[in-house]
Amino acid sequence: MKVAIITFPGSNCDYDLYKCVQLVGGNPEFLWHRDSSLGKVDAVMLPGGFSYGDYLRAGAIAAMSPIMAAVKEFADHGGPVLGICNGFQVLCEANLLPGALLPNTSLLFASKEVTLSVENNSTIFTDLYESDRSLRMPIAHAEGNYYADEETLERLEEDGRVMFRYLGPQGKPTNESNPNGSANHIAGIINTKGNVMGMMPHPERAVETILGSVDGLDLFKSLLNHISASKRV
Amino acid sequence: MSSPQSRPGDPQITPELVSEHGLSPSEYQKIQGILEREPSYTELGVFSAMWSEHCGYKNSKRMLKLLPTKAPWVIQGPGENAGVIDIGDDLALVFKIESHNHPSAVEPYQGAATGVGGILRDIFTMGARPIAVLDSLRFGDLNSGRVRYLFSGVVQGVGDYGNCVGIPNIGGEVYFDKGYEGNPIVNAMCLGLMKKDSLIKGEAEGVGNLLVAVGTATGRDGIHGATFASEELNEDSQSSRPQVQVGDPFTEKLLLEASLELIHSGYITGIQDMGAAGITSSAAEMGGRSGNGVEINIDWVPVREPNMTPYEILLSESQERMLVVVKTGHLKEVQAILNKWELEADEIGCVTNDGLFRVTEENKTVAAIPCLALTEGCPTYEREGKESPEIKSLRSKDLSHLKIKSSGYENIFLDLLGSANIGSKRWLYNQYDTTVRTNTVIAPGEADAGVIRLRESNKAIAATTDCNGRYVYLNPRMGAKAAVAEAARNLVCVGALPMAVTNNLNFGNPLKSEIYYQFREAVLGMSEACKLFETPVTGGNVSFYNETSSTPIYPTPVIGMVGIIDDIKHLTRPFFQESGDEILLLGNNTDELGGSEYLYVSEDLVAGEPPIVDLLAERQLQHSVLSMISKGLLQSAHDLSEGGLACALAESAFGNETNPFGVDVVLQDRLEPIPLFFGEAQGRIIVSCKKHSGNQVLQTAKNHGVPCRLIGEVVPASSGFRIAGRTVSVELDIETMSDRFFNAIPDLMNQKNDP
Amino acid sequence: MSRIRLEIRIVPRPGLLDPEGKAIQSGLQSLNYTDIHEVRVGKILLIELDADSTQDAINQATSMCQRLLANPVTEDFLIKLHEDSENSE
Amino acid sequence: MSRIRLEIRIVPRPGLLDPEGKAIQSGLQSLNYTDIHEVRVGKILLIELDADSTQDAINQATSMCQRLLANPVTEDFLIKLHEDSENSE
Ligand SMILES: Nc1ncnc2c1ncn2[C@@H]1O[C@H](COP(=O)(O)OP(=O)(O)O)[C@@H](O)[C@H]1O
Ligand SMILES: [Mg+2]
Repeated sequence: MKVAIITFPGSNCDYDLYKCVQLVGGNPEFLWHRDSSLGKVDAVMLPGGFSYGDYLRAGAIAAMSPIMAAVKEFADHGGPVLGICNGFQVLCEANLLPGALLPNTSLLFASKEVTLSVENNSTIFTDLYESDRSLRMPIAHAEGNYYADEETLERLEEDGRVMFRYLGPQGKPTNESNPNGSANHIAGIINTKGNVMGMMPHPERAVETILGSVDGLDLFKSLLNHISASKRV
Repeated sequence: MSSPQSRPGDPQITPELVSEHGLSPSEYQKIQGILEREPSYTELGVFSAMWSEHCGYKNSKRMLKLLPTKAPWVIQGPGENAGVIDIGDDLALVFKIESHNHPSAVEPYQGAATGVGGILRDIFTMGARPIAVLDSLRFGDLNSGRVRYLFSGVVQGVGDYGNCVGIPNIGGEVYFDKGYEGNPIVNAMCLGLMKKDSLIKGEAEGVGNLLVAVGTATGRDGIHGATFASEELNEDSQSSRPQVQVGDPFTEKLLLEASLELIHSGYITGIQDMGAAGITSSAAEMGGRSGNGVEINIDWVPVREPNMTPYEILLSESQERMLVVVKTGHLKEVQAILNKWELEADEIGCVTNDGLFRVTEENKTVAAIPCLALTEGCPTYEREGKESPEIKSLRSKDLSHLKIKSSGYENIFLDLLGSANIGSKRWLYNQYDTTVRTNTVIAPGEADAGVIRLRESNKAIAATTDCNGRYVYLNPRMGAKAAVAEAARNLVCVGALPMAVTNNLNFGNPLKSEIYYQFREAVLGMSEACKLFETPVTGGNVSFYNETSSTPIYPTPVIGMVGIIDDIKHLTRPFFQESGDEILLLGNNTDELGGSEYLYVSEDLVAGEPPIVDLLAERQLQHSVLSMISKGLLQSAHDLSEGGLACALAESAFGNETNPFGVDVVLQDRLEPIPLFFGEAQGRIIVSCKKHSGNQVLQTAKNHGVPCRLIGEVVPASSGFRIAGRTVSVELDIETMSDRFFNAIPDLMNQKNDP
Repeated sequence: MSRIRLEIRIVPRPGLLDPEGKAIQSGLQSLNYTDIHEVRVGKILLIELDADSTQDAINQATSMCQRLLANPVTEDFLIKLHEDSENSE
Repeated sequence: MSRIRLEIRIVPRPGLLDPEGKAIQSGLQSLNYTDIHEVRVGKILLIELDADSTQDAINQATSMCQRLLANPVTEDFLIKLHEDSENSE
């Protein structure tokens, strides 16, 4: 599986993602934001970090990078695209996903481990998760407050495009356990075609026992399986 | 020596002007002697910055010479941008601590942010990739609105900068005490990792090589910051302060990547951050270290504002700038690397062979001073030191008459757990990215020290910062020993062998004899302890003049210590693991309450003799715990510090909120309950082990000559917390305790009143 | 071509939660400014550019806002000629 | 008492580095808006409050700025009556 990891000026989880893709047996490759073509790749990942210092709005300036035109084209042709944290923000700003990520309602950077529900386990990113599994993984962001207008939210919910939600200690989403004020406690969403996913939590930081959780592994493995299966066809 | 011409518009040099530059008449005479003429205005500015306390260490250098700096594993001791030690496997660990107290008192957010920026540059200019940050903070009482403003601004500044660059925060400390009311302390420590052979130094090698300025253009910000940091704050500080420096972590991240790429490219011979005193200090220091000279063409320096004079350009402290020495003929390649990272690189001068720090403007010399005169030549002083009689009498205060308040031991205990100094620091470190780079195995709040695993080997690096300023205030020599001992103990509790120290000496005005006394005593205590623990000092920083309206802070010599965990499987945490596990106490409980958090919280008192540190006993204690850990005997280890035995047990019981336990502990000591539960006697560690393996722990302690006894067992959280002495037993339920502990700081921060 | 200074205001859309505005309002209320009904917080960009005419400058700025400066999902913008420099207290 | 709407503009002091402005400028330049000389970024607060008179409102706002809203070390502020609501594209 050849995975392009896009590095923008200010990306800082690019290397973490690289290691993680290697760990699950993928073949990662860095692409620079000024590149204009992706080459032959099986998936594209946009890492976390602070592209352009998060200035103006998180992800806004990066969304205008030359490489993003190629990413859009790749996504239009059904290629899998995953945006994590800042990558999710870039995908929203680039209109590859609906909505926007506003500042956390606390107005503070939020760094901690959260619990997530898997809301849809029949996508290329999640099909190895059992439906009732709850995942532990870190968040680390200042702008993770997912916002979309009512209509968009309804459509996301109806189509099962909400991928992950923040859970409270009782296994239910609550306002107290929502770390950033996101609408409907949303932690990640997917596009209508099911090939572009964005999420605020960091699955790539939850892939080794020594890091405290391995709950992110199945996400990358799901994608890997899907790609090798589609190659066999 | 070629004389510089004076520039139109330069003010006349008068005794007043000299004194405004922080130079004494005799220092000015010395300058005249060095130059064999009057200095120009520009040169006066240059001397003023280089001979400031901040750059020249004039009141501290002689004492600092007393610190141990050598060991077989030390690759680079004091004198460079950062210290370096050999950690095996061809790897070197680079680390340093730096203060930004004065800027943070004026503008907490930017002050703290630029403090982190500066220390990161110190690390990556050595050729190392930063792998972790720690922060050591001190504030006044959180009941004051102003203090809450400073605290939240500083925490956000530390967080935003490190988060954006992508360096995990793995620990630190924060204390709140009226002693820091007007003068917060903001110290940031950074660790970096590199291959041993990538080490590069801040030296201007190779006559004819180019001096290249990299990064942000120079503005008028922070002019005379170094001199400013060498003065007391007063009401005027708001208006007379230099233009505040604004940090740009985004540019820093690009500088970091570009610098590491440059260093590996082989096109450069030296690199240094333009920190305090900007271009001046970086160029003069690089020239001084190599024995060569440097020439700077002021017209070539990229500036952000019109009409800047050489004086301003030379002394600006604009952030995110570096000075690089480029091998002749390789400017193009260097520029290509920088441009890839969207950075500019401009030639601003070259390395010369005349030993001079020379500055020209339109081909006219505006400054020509021997580099060494600026660096090594800075006059140094040993001041008179005398203990303050007031502090002496505080220390000798008789504490034996203290009666407990009618509210009872349970309430005292809860008040301590809910004090800002003992309560959880989660409010703060939840604003720091602690897991980026996916190497953090112990994050803040998870143990006594932070731990980063090395992907390249089985080893892990542990780091901590420590200093209880109250102890140092009451007894500087003992307090400094306690800081070193606690740092080492913290490392040992996670399973690491202490290796080396960086230190940040935060004090008041050294020209006052009672302050110089504190300084000298603290250095002596630190020196003695570092020698005994075999943890040489590889660098550090001195911050004097931490005073507002003449009230100095508590003397606060912060110890940053690094250690190595030989095999990551020995990693140990402070939290209890299983009901039924046995709890053992190593070390002795004694009747010591001086300087304790109990006195501060319950009696509003900072007095008494601080706890005595027995360095030899401490070392045996630490060796014994390391040996227990390497035998795999321990389920947990936690050092005792503020709040004493009761608070340490509480932290081990429910500090890990997702897996809380209760405890049942019985103590036979012949001590009054208060010192027994809450006294802060040094040299103690609580450990837990599997049921029935207590004997092995006892045996190991005995072999090391360390007092050790079984004091109780871990019980389910639902069974509650019980600690019993001979006469008094304290029982509480875990939820009540944990509630006070975790909400201590949030509750204080949620108060509303005028800032 | 002449040098033109514009100001671009970017404010959260009406109806959108504005936590920063809320925080400032409650901060002010705790300082006893009790007669405040609402605070909303936006961004202001002061841009200096070369353009053929004022209208040209405004057109350029409009397209900048549409393409980059404002997020249509959450923000409205308003472009004006910049009158003059700020005064401090 | 009447309901008065003010706008308070808070911008970084001249000479102070404005990294956000710089980043936005270079973002715009890479979208081919090349004639931009400077971008500076500030905040705008729209405040609705009850006051005895316009002057009273402005006085109140001035004191709010001095006490809380503007950072005297890094920012200048300017208070104006708010003319009318924002328009979007
Ligand atoms: N300023 C800080 N930055 C990061 N972590 C901090 C800071 N202050 C405290 N911590 C973390 O909070 C935890 C508790 O700190 P502290 O109360 O000082 O513990 P101890 O007394 O056991 O050393 C530690 O893990 C420490 O690293
Ligand atoms: Mg401590």
